[in-house]
Amino acid sequence: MRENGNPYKPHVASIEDAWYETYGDRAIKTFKVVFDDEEIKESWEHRPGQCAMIGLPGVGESMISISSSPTEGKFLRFSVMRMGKVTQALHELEPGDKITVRGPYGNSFPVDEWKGKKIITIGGGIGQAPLRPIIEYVKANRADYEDLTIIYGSRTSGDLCFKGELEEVTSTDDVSCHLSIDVEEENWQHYVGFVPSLLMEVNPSPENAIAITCGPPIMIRFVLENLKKLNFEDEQIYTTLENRMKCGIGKCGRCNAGNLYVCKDGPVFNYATLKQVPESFA
Amino acid sequence: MNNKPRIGVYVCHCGINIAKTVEIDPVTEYASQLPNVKVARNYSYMCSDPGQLLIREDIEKEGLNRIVVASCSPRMHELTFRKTLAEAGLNPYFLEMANIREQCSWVHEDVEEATAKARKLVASSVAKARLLEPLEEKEVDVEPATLVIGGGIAGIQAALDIANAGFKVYMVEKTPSVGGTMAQLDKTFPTLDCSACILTPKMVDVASHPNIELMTYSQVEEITGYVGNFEVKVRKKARYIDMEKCTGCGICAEECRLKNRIPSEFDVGVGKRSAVYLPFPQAVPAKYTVDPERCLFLTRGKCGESPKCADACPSQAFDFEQADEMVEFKVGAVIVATGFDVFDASRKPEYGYADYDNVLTALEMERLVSASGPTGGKIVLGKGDEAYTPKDIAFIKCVGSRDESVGNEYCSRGCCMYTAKLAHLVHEKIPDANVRIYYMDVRAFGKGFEEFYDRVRREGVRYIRGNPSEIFKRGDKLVIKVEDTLTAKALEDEVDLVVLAVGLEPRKDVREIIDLLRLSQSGDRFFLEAHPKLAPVDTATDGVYLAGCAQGPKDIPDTVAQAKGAASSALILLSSGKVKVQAQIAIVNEATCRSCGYCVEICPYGAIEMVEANRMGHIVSVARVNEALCKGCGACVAGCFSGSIQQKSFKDAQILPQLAVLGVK
Amino acid sequence: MNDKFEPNIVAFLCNWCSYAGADLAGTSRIQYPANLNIIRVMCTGRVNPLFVLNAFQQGADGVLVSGCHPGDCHYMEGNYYARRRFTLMRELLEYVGVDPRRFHMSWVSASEGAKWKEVVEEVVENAKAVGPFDQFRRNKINW
Amino acid sequence: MESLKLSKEKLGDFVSKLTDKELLVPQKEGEALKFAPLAGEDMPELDYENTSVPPKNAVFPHTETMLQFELGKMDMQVAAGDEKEKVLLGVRPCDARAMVIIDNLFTWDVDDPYYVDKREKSTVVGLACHEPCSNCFCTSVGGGPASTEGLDVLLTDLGDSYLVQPLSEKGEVLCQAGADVLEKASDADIQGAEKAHEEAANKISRHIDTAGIPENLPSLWEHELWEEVSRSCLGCGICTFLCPPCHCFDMQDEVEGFEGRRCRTWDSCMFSEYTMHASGHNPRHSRRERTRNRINHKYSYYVDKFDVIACVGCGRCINLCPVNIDILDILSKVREAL
Amino acid sequence: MVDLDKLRTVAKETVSRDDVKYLIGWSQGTFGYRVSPHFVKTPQEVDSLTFSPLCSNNLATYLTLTEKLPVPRGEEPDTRKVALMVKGCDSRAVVQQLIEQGITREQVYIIGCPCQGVVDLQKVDEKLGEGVEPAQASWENGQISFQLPDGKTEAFPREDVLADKCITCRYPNPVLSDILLWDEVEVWGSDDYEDVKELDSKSPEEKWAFWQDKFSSCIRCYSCRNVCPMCYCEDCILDRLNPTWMFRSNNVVENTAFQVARAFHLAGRCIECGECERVCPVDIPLMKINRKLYKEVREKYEFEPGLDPESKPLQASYRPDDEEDFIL
Ligand SMILES: Cc1cc2nc3c(=O)[nH]c(=O)nc-3n(C[C@H](O)[C@H](O)[C@H](O)COP(=O)(O)OP(=O)(O)OC[C@H]3O[C@@H](n4cnc5c(N)ncnc54)[C@H](O)[C@@H]3O)c2cc1C
Ligand SMILES: Cc1cc2nc3c(=O)[nH]c(=O)nc-3n(C[C@H](O)[C@H](O)[C@H](O)COP(=O)(O)OP(=O)(O)OC[C@H]3O[C@@H](n4cnc5c(N)ncnc54)[C@H](O)[C@@H]3O)c2cc1C
Ligand code: SF4
Ligand code: SF4
Ligand code: SF4
Ligand code: SF4
Ligand code: SF4
Ligand code: SF4
Repeated sequence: MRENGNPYKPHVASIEDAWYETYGDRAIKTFKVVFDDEEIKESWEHRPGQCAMIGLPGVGESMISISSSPTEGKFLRFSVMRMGKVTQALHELEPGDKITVRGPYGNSFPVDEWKGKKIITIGGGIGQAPLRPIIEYVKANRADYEDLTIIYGSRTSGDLCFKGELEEVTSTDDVSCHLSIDVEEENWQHYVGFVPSLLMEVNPSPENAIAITCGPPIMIRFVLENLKKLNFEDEQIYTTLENRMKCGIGKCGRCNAGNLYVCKDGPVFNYATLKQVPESFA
Repeated sequence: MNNKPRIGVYVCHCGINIAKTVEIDPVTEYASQLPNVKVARNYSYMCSDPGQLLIREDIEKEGLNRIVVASCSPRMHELTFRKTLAEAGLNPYFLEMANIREQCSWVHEDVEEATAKARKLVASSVAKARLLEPLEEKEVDVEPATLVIGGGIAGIQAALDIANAGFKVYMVEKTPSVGGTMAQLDKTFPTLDCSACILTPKMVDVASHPNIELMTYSQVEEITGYVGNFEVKVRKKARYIDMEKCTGCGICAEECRLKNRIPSEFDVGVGKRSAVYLPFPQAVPAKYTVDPERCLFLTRGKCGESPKCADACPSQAFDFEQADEMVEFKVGAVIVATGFDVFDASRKPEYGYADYDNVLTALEMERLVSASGPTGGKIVLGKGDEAYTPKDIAFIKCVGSRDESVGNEYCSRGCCMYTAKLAHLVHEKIPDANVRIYYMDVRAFGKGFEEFYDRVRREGVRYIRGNPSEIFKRGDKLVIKVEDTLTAKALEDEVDLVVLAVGLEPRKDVREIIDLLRLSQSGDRFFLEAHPKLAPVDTATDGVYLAGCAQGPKDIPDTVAQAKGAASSALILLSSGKVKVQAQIAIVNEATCRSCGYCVEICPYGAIEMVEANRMGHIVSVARVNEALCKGCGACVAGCFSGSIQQKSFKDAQILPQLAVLGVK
Repeated sequence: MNDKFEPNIVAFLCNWCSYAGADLAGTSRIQYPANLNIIRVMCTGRVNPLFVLNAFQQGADGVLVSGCHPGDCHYMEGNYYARRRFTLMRELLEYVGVDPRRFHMSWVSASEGAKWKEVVEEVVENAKAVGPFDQFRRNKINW
Repeated sequence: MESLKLSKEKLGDFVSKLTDKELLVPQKEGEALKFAPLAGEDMPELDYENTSVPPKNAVFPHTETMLQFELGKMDMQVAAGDEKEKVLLGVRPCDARAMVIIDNLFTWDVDDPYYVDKREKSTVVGLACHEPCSNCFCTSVGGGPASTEGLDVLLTDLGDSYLVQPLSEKGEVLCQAGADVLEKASDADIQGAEKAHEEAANKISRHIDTAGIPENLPSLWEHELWEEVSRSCLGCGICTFLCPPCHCFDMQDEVEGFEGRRCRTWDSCMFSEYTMHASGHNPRHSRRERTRNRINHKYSYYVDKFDVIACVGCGRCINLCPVNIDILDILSKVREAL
Repeated sequence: MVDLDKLRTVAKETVSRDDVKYLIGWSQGTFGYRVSPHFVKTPQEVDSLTFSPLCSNNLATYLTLTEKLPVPRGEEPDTRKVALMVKGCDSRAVVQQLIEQGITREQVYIIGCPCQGVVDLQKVDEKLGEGVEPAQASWENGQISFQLPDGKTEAFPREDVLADKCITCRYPNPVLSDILLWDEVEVWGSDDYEDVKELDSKSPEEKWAFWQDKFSSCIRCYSCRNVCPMCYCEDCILDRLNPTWMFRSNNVVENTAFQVARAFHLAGRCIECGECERVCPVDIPLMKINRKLYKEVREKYEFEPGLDPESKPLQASYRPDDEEDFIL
């Protein structure tokens, strides 16, 4: 009973590559990992928006969004912000080191439903991590979708995650990328201000569009307000929640927002659903 | 950035010193298996140049970022290896040492046991090394000036030494003149030179030295800051006389309506003064001061038609509107030379000091025998017609010293000799006097003291061993009741004059200074030095030094010697221009601090203060460590229940893993 | 008691007196039992009494805290605080049934190499006499 | 299944038939009653009000090792389970019902192997209540003093004997093991038991009408009653740790020397760290939010997911809350507000 | 003696003051002989305030327990006073909190209720059984009388039903207050720590066995800590993860470490209000361990916490001549 398919027992994966996205107290480091076990490597499947519990024996586990799209290859990417015990220990790791991974967990973005639509991602800070797989997915299946608009901001240019990648994207024709930082900096070519105002600046049309937002709670709140001002219907808006979780499989209890278990009913939520739950933006 | 720990372990043979009892190879092998250890090597002498080179090379080649050296005591070579790390570009605090020589190979014979112990010590060091953090060795600039509090001989000497070395000195003296107790003395033991003759020139020097700013009749109100950077606030009390204009002629005092009506502090009440006064003729500065508590004009707003003094002053120096003046300045060091008070003899009522005029304290006696004293040096008692010269004179020693009943267990270190001195002077002035000294012990420990004591005895002074129990009046005479403990005979000695050799006590106002500078008191209530043997002029507060009797009773030579010590300590600080701040100091996690202030109470160095912090919009008080003051003892850390204050390099998180390893069998 | 039993003892020594005293014992080649695992701290004042609990949990059979004699503390007061704290901790441990022979405190100065040996011997003998402290050991818990 | 009878004198004999299993019975530890393994020759003592610590311990222990590993190595081994099967003797019907309620969660979507393993290996022998405690309200939340949900066997005290009703296969097996000491029950016995059950139900003095609460509770989100009822809460773990259907846990890695284990321990939604994000942001930052969540979770969210109220009316949280926070009082305030 | 009208009048005046945020007192509980802490914000709410032998709760806890909710930007935190009703023991908690600067004197308005001892509900239960109907009790000439739900009253000698801490109480009158509600009561208790001495005289093995038995039942609900007016660390090291002092695992070893550590942290601070023992759901005799340290501190250092707001905390002070007979 305990041995077979024990959902708490993680797989071992090796870090192929690791680099810092941002520096400072709350640095973000991205890891590209590959499962050690060939069988797992082959059979592993995840969809954009899902996450996984990654950890180290003796330290613990953290729920982290899978920031790579399955279309990119047989590997997983995690972008981890240094916060506490586990993430700190993860930051010490380098290529060649191993981590444990279990999952994938949670629901995913309904990328099939979205076919033929315009996709707008609105991210802030580390919140870009769960949005990256959609961007990659849409890029890989470019024909299936209309315009892709990326709106992303952080406090300073040094805090922008995936900056190189995003700046490259701008040059491709059918993807538009809008970056912002909170306060003026030298040599900054893009917008200065908060993400919700950048959204108004970009002023996307709600027609046949899907808006997906992720970031700090306060940013989400204002982005939602602004999307409504831009006449987006609730059903057109998606967001992801990141409540604290321990088990990842709906047992440990803490991640609920009202009657929703973020780990199972989420982390991706349609705003129409979320609006029913008063606790979700507390 | 938090790099993954890559530890290098270096096991030293120390020739055969370690290798004889500890099996080096297994220990090295064991170390190489420990978590995060990248390299484990051993070498015959790690501290030698090739040994250190080994470490430096590995740091470069293997990218090591923590080093564990298993060798001799860190007390021996910690600095050596820290340097090695620094030379290789690594923070010197990424070093941990395992002492497998002094505390292992040299104290155990059994190879197996010693090896097992060495393994554990290495494992424990590795466990800690994994968690070491880089530390910064900070330096702070030193303000090239010194504050000297107290203008007695101690303060004067220290001020002159520092000023002569070319640094600015601010001297703050409470009374209107510098000089302190020494100025009150007649002659000084054992050489019997005239106190005024040797002191006055120094007093004048202090006043005229270009590097010294003298503030008499002033007091320090506030000192903030820390070593090298003290901010001082001084209140210069109003003298009601313009210092610039006063020429010190003394006409005002002559005119004062209260002339000779006020007991003179300087003459300890034996003499009298006016309400406007110069404490004593040689006073420095030679400027008059109006006593605000006595002056009729100041206390009642009226002094006859108009104050006679002001009218009389030829230079129109009076200014009754004058207010206290506040001065602020910065200094790098502080010398506390506030001296002592003499024991209040009325606290021993059995000696009748408060009741009988012919019971005097030694200090009063000093004034009485002094040529500049109220009697011009004649020993006469009583007034006017009743005046007489005492013949039978007794001294009682140890009044207020070595006496538990008054709370002074210590010896005042001067009374034996000044009693001998006074006895000698009495003999000199009243050759037929019959002088006896009641004593418990005679302590003549200083240079020339024993010789002086001998001389006085040869002059005919009788030493009687006994501790008088009572003094009472019988007719004109005073009767001393005492048991001669050598002959075990009870005596009743009839005398004309009793002189009480009062001891030296801490100043009544020590608390003020303690609060100003966060100093501590020792058991005797004098200021506590940093170390009784090795740092007798330093205090727990860096940059604050003690000189003279403020630290404990002493005579003039010792006072001067200590003043010079304090001056040199201050000069070392000032001339280097910078102070290194400890690196392994305490640091507060303000987010979890619970405002209890335990650490503030505990810190022996006053290095912690409570400051306000904003916690989600609420103002809370949290502890903050002054990096320049913390010495890194860690006493605060173990006293903090919430674990909010931690000592760098000795954090709970770094020590607990050491325990985990030690338990591994 | 089992003669073979070698107790595991954790000792916290202050840098200035006891650690130096232990070093002196070394330079004087004074021999003593090898059961001690020494952790150096700058002052006994740094030793959190909860370390004692933790040491027992992690496998110590005895704990020693040693520092400068009263009045000799390098930091003036650290050992006074330590004395108060450990007086209380010791009372408490004894009260919950930890044999007092498992916890010791000593004053050993930098010149007392010989005293250090005596202290170590006494601490080790005491711990031997009470035997292994398995009841308070984490890894003995049956999960 | 046939009802049987066990004379009280023979309880000891019955127990001695079960030596291949671990027998957990209510026992006093200090003043506190809880289920604990019966030592040696001791006789089980069933004459008590309900235990202060519920028997959920047996299937969902406070601390449980999930995985084991060596420090520095990556592979983690699943910790071995209990070898012996367990028999819980003298479980009150409310506590047994609670196990059924948490079964829902622990088998939702994926099985929790540790819980399911323990649950499968335990046989629950219940004891119908005769004297409900003063704060019991099981009948208001779908249970009753003789509810059989979650029980393998139900005992009913008949004075000098127990009526023994096997209710499941496991129960049957157990009764067979004790067949020599069990007798057949008479109709009178059965009727006597039924009457006792009814009387007990009537003795329950506290009630609450839950109709409409699950559907409408979230609508009181911003109601001032939450602030009012939570002001004096201490944020301790009593009401949740001792609540039989409460099931939240925390997972921690514990390392000892070079060996480590990942274990889970009870956690409580009344603790402030429970939902604290690593960033310091806490979606339930005060006791108001936490109390609101506790009640909502039991009386609304859980109903939403599993169609059953996650409270069995045992009254423990009422009895033991140090500051008299009374779930029935809260619910009646809810009623008023609805 | 106890004058509820006075109590309510004073309460009304107090909550009407501009500089008072709210008042914390006691009110009738929801069942049996329970009492609940009662937060009064408006004069209308004072009528449910009560004071009786049932008022065990030490309300001083709420001075430090109150959660400091994030203050929205631009707003000022409410720094007005909290008015607090205190018995003798409770007042000592306030004093000790003042000593430790956990709160400042300006933050609290202390309403003193001289107290004749509160009951131990377990003792009452044994005599009367736990009822459902809310019921009351009062002091009457050295007896405590209970109003039974059926209208009858029953009285017992004080010693029979008082909490243990009250039987030995030496400070029934508030040691610090802004207003005293009625005359001070006569001190009846004295404390020779017989219970502690008795356990102390046992062998280490017996003591170990005794405590292991008790500690093994701790469920680590932290109620003892949370109710304690002296346990006000926002981030208690006993359940902090980094560094880990104690595992969260519930077993007798970790529980023992938890209990010993907590007792140590309360040495010289515990004011013997007995709340920890009262709230423990598994009835661990926590006071027995707290009282041990109280006794030692009193004997060794002539110190009692919570009496003089000017005194220095015991563990943040020392005397050069502190006892040290055990030191080698
Ligand atoms: C669905 C989801 C997706 C996420 N995706 C990402 C992502 O892509 N990238 C990313 O960087 N982050 C992501 N996160 C957040 C990430 O899970 C947390 O930042 C991470 O778990 C922090 O763990 P830690 O161990 O480093 O911090 P911890 O040390 O666990 O916690 C930090 C703070 O939390 C508190 N704390 C933690 N544990 C406890 C405890 N047991 N008891 C009391 N207090 C405790 C402490 O106060 C501590 O200071 C995601 C979270 C979720 C739920
Ligand atoms: C009766 C008697 C006879 C003695 N005879 C001899 C002798 O013959 N030979 C000998 O070697 N020694 C003798 N001594 C000892 C000698 O007097 C002292 O050693 C010496 O005076 C110490 O000098 P000091 O500067 O330390 O203190 P002090 O002379 O006391 O000077 C301290 C100065 O500091 C000032 N001060 C105090 N507090 C403050 C403050 N808060 N702010 C500013 N200023 C302050 C005081 O006003 C004073 O001017 C004798 C002592 C006594 C009592
Ligand atoms: S002892 Fe600790 S909690 Fe108390 S003030 Fe100091 S740092 Fe803060
Ligand atoms: S470590 Fe020592 S010197 Fe530094 S702040 Fe703490 S108590 Fe003071
Ligand atoms: S409601 Fe009661 S039992 Fe529950 S957390 Fe609050 S105080 Fe503790
Ligand atoms: S909520 Fe209270 S009454 Fe309901 S099951 Fe839990 S403990 Fe029992
Ligand atoms: S430890 Fe217990 S008795 Fe002591 S103050 Fe805290 S709650 Fe009161
Ligand atoms: S209240 Fe009792 S059960 Fe809860 S943690 Fe404290 S001692 Fe343990």
